[in-house]
This record gives sequence, structure tokens and C-alpha cells, in this order.
Amino acid sequence: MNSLTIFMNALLVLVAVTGLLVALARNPRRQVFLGSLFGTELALLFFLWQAPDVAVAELAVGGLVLPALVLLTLARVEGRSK
Amino acid sequence: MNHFPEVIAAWLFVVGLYGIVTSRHLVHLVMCLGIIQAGTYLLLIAGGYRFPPAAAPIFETAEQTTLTSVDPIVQALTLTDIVVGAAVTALLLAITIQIHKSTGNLDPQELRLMHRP
Amino acid sequence: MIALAPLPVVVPFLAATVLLLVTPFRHRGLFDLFSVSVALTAAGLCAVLALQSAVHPIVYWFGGWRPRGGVALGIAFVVDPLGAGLATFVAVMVAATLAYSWKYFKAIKALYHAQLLLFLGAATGFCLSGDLFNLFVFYELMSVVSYSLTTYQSDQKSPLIGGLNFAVTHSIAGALLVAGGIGTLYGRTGALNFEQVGRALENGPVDQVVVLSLTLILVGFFAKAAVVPFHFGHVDAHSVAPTPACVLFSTVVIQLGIYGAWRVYTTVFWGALAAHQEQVQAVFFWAGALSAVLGGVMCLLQRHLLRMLAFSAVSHVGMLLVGTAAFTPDALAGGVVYIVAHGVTTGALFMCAGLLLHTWSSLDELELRGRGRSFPWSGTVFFVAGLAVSGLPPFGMFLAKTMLESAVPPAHQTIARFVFLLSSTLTGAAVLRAAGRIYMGWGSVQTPEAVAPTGEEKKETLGRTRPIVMQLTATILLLLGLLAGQSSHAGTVAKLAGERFLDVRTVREAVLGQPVNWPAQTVSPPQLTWSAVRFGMSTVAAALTLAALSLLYRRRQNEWYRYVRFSWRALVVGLNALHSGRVSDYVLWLMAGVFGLAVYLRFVLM
Amino acid sequence: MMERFRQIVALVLGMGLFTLLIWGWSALPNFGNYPGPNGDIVNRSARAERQVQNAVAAVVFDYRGFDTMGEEFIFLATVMGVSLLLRKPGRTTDEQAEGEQVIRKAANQPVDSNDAARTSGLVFVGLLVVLGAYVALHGHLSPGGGFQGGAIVAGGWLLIYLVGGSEMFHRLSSVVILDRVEALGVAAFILCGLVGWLLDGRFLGNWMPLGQAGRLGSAGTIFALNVLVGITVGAGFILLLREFIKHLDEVAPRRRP
Repeated sequence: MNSLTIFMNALLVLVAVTGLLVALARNPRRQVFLGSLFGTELALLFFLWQAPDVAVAELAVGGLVLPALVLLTLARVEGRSK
Repeated sequence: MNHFPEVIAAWLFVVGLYGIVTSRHLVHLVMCLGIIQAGTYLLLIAGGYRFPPAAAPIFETAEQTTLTSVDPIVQALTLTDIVVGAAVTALLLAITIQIHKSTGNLDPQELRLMHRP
Repeated sequence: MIALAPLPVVVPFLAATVLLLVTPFRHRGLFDLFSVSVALTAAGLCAVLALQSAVHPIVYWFGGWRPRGGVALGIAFVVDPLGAGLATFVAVMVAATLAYSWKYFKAIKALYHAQLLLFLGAATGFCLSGDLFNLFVFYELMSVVSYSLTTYQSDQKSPLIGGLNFAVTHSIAGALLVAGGIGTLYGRTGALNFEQVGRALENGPVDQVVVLSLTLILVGFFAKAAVVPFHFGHVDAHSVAPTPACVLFSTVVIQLGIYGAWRVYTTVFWGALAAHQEQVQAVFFWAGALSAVLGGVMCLLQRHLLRMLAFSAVSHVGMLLVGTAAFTPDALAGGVVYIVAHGVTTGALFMCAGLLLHTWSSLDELELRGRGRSFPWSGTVFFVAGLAVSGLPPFGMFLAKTMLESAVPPAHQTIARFVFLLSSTLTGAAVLRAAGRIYMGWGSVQTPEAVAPTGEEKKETLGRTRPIVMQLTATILLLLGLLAGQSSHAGTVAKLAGERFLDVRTVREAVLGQPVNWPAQTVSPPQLTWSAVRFGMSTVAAALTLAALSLLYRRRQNEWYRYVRFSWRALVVGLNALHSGRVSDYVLWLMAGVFGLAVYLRFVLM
Repeated sequence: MMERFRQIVALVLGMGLFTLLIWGWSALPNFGNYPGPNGDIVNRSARAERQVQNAVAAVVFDYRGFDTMGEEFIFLATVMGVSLLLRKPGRTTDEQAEGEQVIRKAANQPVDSNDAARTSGLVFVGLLVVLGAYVALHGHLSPGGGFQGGAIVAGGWLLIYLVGGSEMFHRLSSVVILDRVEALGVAAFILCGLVGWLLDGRFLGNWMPLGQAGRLGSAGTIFALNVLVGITVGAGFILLLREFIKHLDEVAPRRRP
């Protein structure tokens, strides 16, 4: 195990934990931020795995556009109930 | 630890499924679907990696093509998969908004398709 | 010679983008005319491909990336008569659906037409593709279009919930199961081309990787094919989607799911599992038997017309699986005739139901009692289609069932016969009962089905919709169903197609090696014996009797009768409760299905 | 009660599935031992044959360009589906676009956006759009490509909404134009493939001059398709955002009376 593998495995554990937190989070708003974090971690992992194309795509989509869509949805569905 | 990435991919699949089954909010359900999709990305990309640390499949000079690199095909597949995942997520979110509009309820356990006479 | 292979996909796709671009010149009739002619063009192209591929398998490499030393870098279309024939059928069904929806919906730009054309391109691509990931892409495109067709009436509650259930279960099936299975196979073989993956698996051991990928891919396609217990999301969507979409869901989408399973199994896993064929085929057989029986029973218990027809489709897909589980050329030939004949006949039924919805804004059999009297024409079509569904000679369904039945290996004959009899009787009886109740006004409203779930329908059509066009399309489809029953033509062609589909060696040589012709082969037309006709007539008689019994049902104070009524009601309530409409239950079924199948395959294959 | 039961069943099945997947995948090659051969062949030959530096772009737009075409249509179908879903009932979407011009006067403004914040925000919009265009244009040379670039541009557009409010966002993203742009992008993708088919029967074949690897206009159709995908994806994502923001406007006045 060199430092690179340690870093990879640590990142994998982080991804696993964040994924679990997203699934267990009951508050959708917190979930969006966790989800965005999850996407960013995945992107970092893909950078490490020498997949920069996928990493950029995941960063743009999973870290930015999709969380934005989710936030817009949440604003819409919670707006009326308040 | 030879298959650690696959273990994490399996974990993400199962966590996502558990989240969907126990979900009480449609937005939460959609996010859990995203976790399952992330499991697929991990599985694919991990399958193309190489030790000792190989280079990314980007070749600025012709000499670099002779070095060992990681698999570009899985990366292309994952890109396609990300688009598909984003597409499905967007559609489901739109359905969520409409469901909220017509029923005012977003709990998947309480949404019923047809009524009992 | 010009390579036509990409055109059946490219033409509808291009036409869809054209429709989106010319929106300013809004003219509804023009959209209808344009899209129907595009679908017919695609059908013609597919038919030409089918004829061409009768001589030799057509292998088309996109971008000209031919395999190098047996390694396929590009994507191939591998066209054989069976796949191309199925693609033709799909195109004809889409054309019929488009013709049926002539001035049907309020036009929202040309989005409806564009969606249907995208669906067509995806479905033909699915039939012709010879690459695992490409197959997945078309699978997903079909799914995405299906979701948005289901939710077309986005201001109503039930289409949205039905669409949600459909989308969630299918996305899991696509993303987790099919994509996961492909990823697993890629991890082992490093390839995506069917033949290359198949060759690599053949040279390797039958181990966990094979078991897991087979499980994931089979369940993924079974979920697409509405096989019990993965049919829930389908039934929900079929009962709430706009009628034209339902036609395609019940006659094309689920059958393509079966076709996908055939295609992947026979190319990718065939060689590797040569020693275990019986054990794998048992999966097809028993999954089919379960679907056929449960679907049939559920079909009879419904009062909502579209839901009833959806369960009928589930039951028929089950019969299809039972009949083709042996994977012999004759079995697959019967399967193809079955898909076509079932498609056109059930399509006619759906179209008649759509006319009722257009006129009365209801799809409830009990509410509609006697209201169909003003439509003697479509009433006749509905009734005759009901007889055809239960297996009346000389309709296509009868020929197909006979071919399927004779292809079942002797060891399973008894069970298969029983399943066929039960399923045909139950689905036929349900349709005939509905025909009697709606178009003749027979029967009482206080029947056991009254406790089945039902929906509130709103009209999806416009005032300008033409009932005559709807009835005409339904009639044409029914006549096509009659045409498909001509054993000397349809049967022979199908048998030859079945032989080609299973000629694994020739296809592999054509894909990874040099172009080859099919070996010379002659087939005899399927034999229609008197005993087959007798069997067909007896299922029809049984269906008519059952329908009559349920129409004659009256409340009586008899002790024995009360017991029957009680258990019948319990069955209705219990089975309908199983179909809870909750997406989380459906996901649990999916998980259980994957787990169960994997455990079974683990013990029989390793 | 029922819910508890469902949780337990999900846990049990989930654990079973977890074991199953790990059991199955444990027979795959160890992590870091990608066996080939397809990827290696692509890596060795793509640069010489297609004058492309990024092998992933070569796979996406050339070797497996047909998949990408399907993917484009999945994206198109989604945008169509979302605009169908989120339309106002009873009106066609074009009429709706005209009608909204009026409604939007009352649309919401971000709470604390003073002019300085808005101006500096808009600078970032420009930066993101330029970055997105750069990523899309250089997909065949460096990491990134049409899809990534398009998504980044859409992110920039989102910033317009954040700093300028929905009024400015809607004014800058006309549905009439974006719809056409998106459809044109996809149509051009197909037409580019059809030209290859007409020239020598290879659909999506690389028929443009290949140029010199490392230059901007190199790699033939890989470059062209990359740009087209960028245009389609950018327009599509902006349309998606627009549909969602449009719905927000309906509740916004109610939220802050």
C-alpha cells in the first residue's frame, strides 16, 4: 500500500459514507447538500482513477446542475405548503 | 482489498435501494436513485483502472501512446451513463412537481394509483 | 449495394427533429400525415432488410470500424430475418398507433409525434443492435419516451403516479440490473460486442461472474417484459397512459423485453452455458407459467378495461415464455408469430377501449354497461378479437399457440397445455365478458369484480377526433391478425427465421470473421392437425362459458353459493391488494427476484 | 407496522443482495488489472488514425459514435418530456411562452442583490460561459468535451438566475430560440453521420479532413460532433432549468407577500 492507494481507499470510504448519509437523511434540503458533496467526491475519485473526462462531467452534472434542479424542485414543492 | 471499489459499488446499490424502499419523500427517492446510478459509474470506471498507476488516455505526443494507460472505453460508457442518469433524474423531478401540484402529497407510501370502489 | 441497416433508426430520428424544427408551421393534419408516412417508410426499410437478410446475415459496422483480429471496437447492427421482421412489426404498430391518434390529442407543438418517432427509432435499433451497451442505450431511450408518454396528461393525478411507478422501477432495472450486468461482463471479457463477449465467456469458466451477469441481465429484461413478479410498474402505467401509448406498451415494449432476453441469452451466454441449457430454460419456463396464470386470473378480476387488457398482456407474455423456453427454431418461430398476432389483436382491443373513453369518458366496465350499443361496428371487432385472443382458428393467435405448443418438449407438455388452456380461457373470458356487458348490456352490476380498483377517467381526446378512423384502424389490425394465421405463409417464413436466429455459428463467423451466407435449409409449414383445432375450439368454448357464467351471476341466498361468492371476493380483494400501487413494494419484488434467481442459478450452474 | 415490516424486509434483502454482488464481482480481475484488449487497441491506434489526443473523445464520437447519437436523443426526449410535464394545462407551450412575458413582471427578485453583487455575478456568468465553450471546443485535445462544456454553460446560466432573478433569466433564454437550437444540434449530428453514409456507406464515419493532432480543428468529425453535442446539451440544460424556474415563479409571490 503506497500513499496513492491509501488515499483512494479513504476516498472510497468517504463516498460510501456520504452515500449512506444521503439515503438516510430525512430532510430533503440537507440531502441536496449531501448529494452535491457526494457528486464532488465521486468526481475527485474519478480524477484519481485517471478518468478526467468523467470527472468533469460528474462535477458539472452531479455537483452542479442536478442539485440545482433538485433545489428548484424543493423550492417549488415547499413554497406552497408554507 | 483487491476488490474494494466493487464492494463500494455494491454498497451504493444496496444503500440506494434501501433508501428508495423506505423513502417518505419523492425528492429523497430521486436522490437515492442517483446513488444507485453512481454505483454503476464506480463499477465501470474501476474495471478500467491499472496498477502501477497508469496514465489517463490522453496523448499529447505520439510517444505517449506506447505507455500503459487506463481503458478509455469504460470512460466513454460512463459518460453516456451519466447523461442517461441526469435525464431520468430530471424527468422524475418534473413528475414530482406535477404530483405535488395535483395531490399536494409527496409521500410515496401514500400515493395511490386507483381508488377502491 | 447500399447499406440500408442504419436507416430504420436514422430516418425516424431525423424526422422527429424535423417535426421539432417546423413547429411554427403548425398544422395538425400535416403532422399526422408526415409521421404516419415516416413510420410506414421505416416499416418498408425494415421489410427490405428482412428480405436481404434471408440470404445472409447483414453485419453493419458504424463508422466502418470492422473488427481487427476478432476484436470489435465499433458498434455493429447484426440483422437476421427474425430481428428485422420484429422491427417491421414494430414499425407497423407505430404507424397504426399514429393513424389511430389522427386529430386525437390537443397538439402540443409536435411533441407527441416526435416522441412516437423517437420510440420507433429506439425500438428498431433495439431489434437490430449487436452490441451490449448500444442495446442498453436503446432500452433507456425507449424507457424515457415511455415515461413521458405515460404522463402526457400531466394535469391528472393517476397518469403521474402510474408514470412515477413505471419510471422508478424501470430506471432501477436499467441502471442497476442491465447496466450492472453489462459492467460485470465487460469486467470479465473487456468487450461489448455480443459475439466477442460470447466467445470470451465460452473460453472461460462458468463461475460467479456468469451467474451474476446472467441474473442481472435476465431480471433487467424481464422487468421490461412485465414478467411476474416484475409486472407491477407496467400494469400501473398501462392502465393510466393515453390509449395510443397503451397500445405500444402492451404490444411492443414488453415483447421487446422478451426479445432482448432471447438475443442476449442466445449470443452471449449460449456457448458458455451449453451444458446447462435445461436449467436456464427452466427459468424462462416457470417465470412464464407464473405470469400466464397470475396474469390470467388478475385479468378476469378487473373492472377497469385498460387494466384488464394490461393483465391480459402479462398473461400472454407468460404463454410466450412458456412456449419458447425450449429455444428450438420451431419454438422461436412460434414466438414470433405469437408476438405479431397478439400485437395486432390486442391492439384492436385497446383501440376499441379508446373509442369508449372518447365517447363516455370512462373505462369502467360496470359504468359502461350497455353504453356500447351505439357502436355495433367496434363492438363486433371487440367481440371477434376476444374470440381470437382465446384461440379461435384460423386467427394468428391460434396458429401461434399451436406452433408454440408443439415446440414444448414432451417432459413439459402437460403443464404447458394446462397453462395455455388456463391463460387463454381466462383472458378470453375477461374480454368476452366485457364485450357482453358493454356492447350488449348483459349481466348485473353487482358482481364480484365490483370490488376491484378503478380509476376516474377524463377525456383525453378532442371533439374533432374521428371515431371512424379509430374503428377503421382497429378493424385493419384485426384483419392483419387473421392474415398472420395463414400457416403456409406466416408459419413457414417464421420457421426459417427461427432457424437463422439460432444459427449461432454462422452469425459469429459473419460478425467476427468473413461474410458468409446462411447454410441452405428448407422447412416445412407447421402442421395444423385436427387435434390442434379441437384444442383451439375447446378453449374458445371454455372462454365463452366462463364469460357467460360471470354475466349470468346473480345474488342468491343459497348456502353453497354464498361460500363461492365469499371466496371469490376474497380472491379479488387479496390479489388486488398485492398490487398495492406503492413503488416501494415493487422495488422489494425486484430485489427479491434478483436474489432468488441468483441463488437458483448458483446451485444449478456451479 | 407495515412500514416497520417493509424496512426489515428491505434490510434483509439488501444484505442478501450486497453479499451476492460482492460474491459475483470477487471473480472479476483484481482492481488495477484491466485485462484489455479493446481499450489498449484504442489507446495505441486512435491518435495515429484520427489525429486525436483524447482517446475518450475518440471512443465517444468515433468508435462508439452511434451510442452518443442515442444518448443525444435520450437527452432530447427528456427535455421534451419535461416541457410536456411542466406545461400549463390547456395551452400549447408556444402560447405559454408569449403569455409569460406578461406574468413575469411580478416575478421574484433575489432578496439581497444590490447592484455591485449583480454586476460581479454577471462577470462570473461570462467566465463560466467562456469556460464551457473552451471545454467543449477542446474535447478532442484535453479532458472535457461537448457534454461537459454544455453542462458548464448551463451552470453559468443558472448564475444569471441567481444574480439577476427570473426575469433576466427568462429574457436571456428564449424558449423559441433554444428549442430550435437544440433540435438543430441533434439534426446536424445525424446529418453529419448521414454524409459519411452517403460518401462510402459508413454512417458516422469520419469523413472530414483529419488535420494535425494537437491543433484545434483536428480529428475530423470528432471535433465537429463535439461542438454539436456541446450546443445541444447547453441548450437542453438551459431549457430544463427554465422549465423548473418557470414553475417557481408561480409560488414565489405567495411565498413572499
